[in-house]
Amino acid sequence: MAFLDLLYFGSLRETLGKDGERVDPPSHVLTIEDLVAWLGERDEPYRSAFGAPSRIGGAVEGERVGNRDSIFGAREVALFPPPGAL
Amino acid sequence: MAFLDLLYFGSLRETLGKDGERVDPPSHVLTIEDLVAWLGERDEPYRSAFGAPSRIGGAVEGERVGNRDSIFGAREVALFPPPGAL
Amino acid sequence: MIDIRIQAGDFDPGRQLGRLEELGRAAVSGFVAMVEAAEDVTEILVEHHPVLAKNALRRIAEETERNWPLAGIILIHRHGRLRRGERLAFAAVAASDPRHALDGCCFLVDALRSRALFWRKELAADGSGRWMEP
Amino acid sequence: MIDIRIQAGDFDPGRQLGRLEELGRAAVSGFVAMVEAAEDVTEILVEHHPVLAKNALRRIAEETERNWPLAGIILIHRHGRLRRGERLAFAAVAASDPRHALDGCCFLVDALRSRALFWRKELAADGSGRWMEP
Repeated sequence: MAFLDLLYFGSLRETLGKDGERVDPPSHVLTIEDLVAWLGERDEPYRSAFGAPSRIGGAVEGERVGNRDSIFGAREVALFPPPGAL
Repeated sequence: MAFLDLLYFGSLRETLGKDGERVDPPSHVLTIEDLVAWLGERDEPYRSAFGAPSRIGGAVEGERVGNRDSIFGAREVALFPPPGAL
Repeated sequence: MIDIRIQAGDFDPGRQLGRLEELGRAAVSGFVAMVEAAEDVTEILVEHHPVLAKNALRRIAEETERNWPLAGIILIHRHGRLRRGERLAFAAVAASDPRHALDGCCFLVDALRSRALFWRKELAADGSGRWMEP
Repeated sequence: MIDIRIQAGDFDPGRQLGRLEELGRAAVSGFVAMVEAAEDVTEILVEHHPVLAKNALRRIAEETERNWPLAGIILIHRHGRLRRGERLAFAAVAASDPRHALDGCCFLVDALRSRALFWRKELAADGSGRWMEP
């Protein structure tokens, strides 16, 4: 499978200490939900950052998607906490 | 009973051909509703102007009131069609 | 802060919003009513009585203030002859909660439409006129 | 007409309302979000990604346009460091029906609050910061 570029925002970016990274997820990672679960299996700070999967949203190639939407074939996925600056 | 000054607005003013008048209503005229009914008993153009009593609103001494509210002791009553310029 | 104005002349929506922005709250919600009318209408006549109109607007603003925690309310209504495309009225509020600002502003506009004591006649080029009554 | 802007700099609400007034519709409804925060907060940081943010605002505007007959929609969102009392965002619409303008504007603001892809961190004088997440 091709490499996947991840982007992190807000408190997620801060907890992880980076604004993104390139990963190579295993073949069973098919959705945003799968991706978040997979990342949450890593050691700290990932375990904490992804400890509440339902609070993590995602976007694929710049477009917001639902957490059960596919990331198959994606080159870039953004992950973030609940948005809104107002 | 004291004289009562009436003010007319909008299409009511235009139908009546005047912006107000002084009247001396009989003693059974106690509410806006009574006043409208009494005026509607007159000849044209009053009959037409007050032909749909539920569409006539009123204000006593400058304050909007309901059609069953008292006009007892009032010096000035305004009568008008449904308002709103927007 | 409640500010109510009834005037023949125009107003500046940006300046009015600015007065509410200065209150330092998170939300300022505003509404500008413009004169829109059918093609043949050249202008409208907005009829009013100063005391009746002022009292009606004051009641509307006071009721709005009771219903929502607002830091400021501005209501402006013009009267007299107005051409198509001119400003007709303005309603705006400031609040810490955007929901309160939006709801308060909606309430003001609904009340302006149904309870503000102004009557509108649309005047056509041929001299004819028509009272617009809900 | 849909106009979406994401910018670090300030904007002029009066001028933006003016652009909608010129469409000649009866109603222009607008909302200004300001930076309001607790006493110890000196400024906020609004984080975004240009493409993500633009796409999110575009979707919000398009959905609003589908739901109500609007003549114009303007959405502005600032990013970067903003002090208390500064403007943060703007939403406004023009419509022939005041109800459509009010409802469309409310929808825009609700969507800005919950779906616009911006993240807000409040920064205190002592250097500490706190992400504000619903």
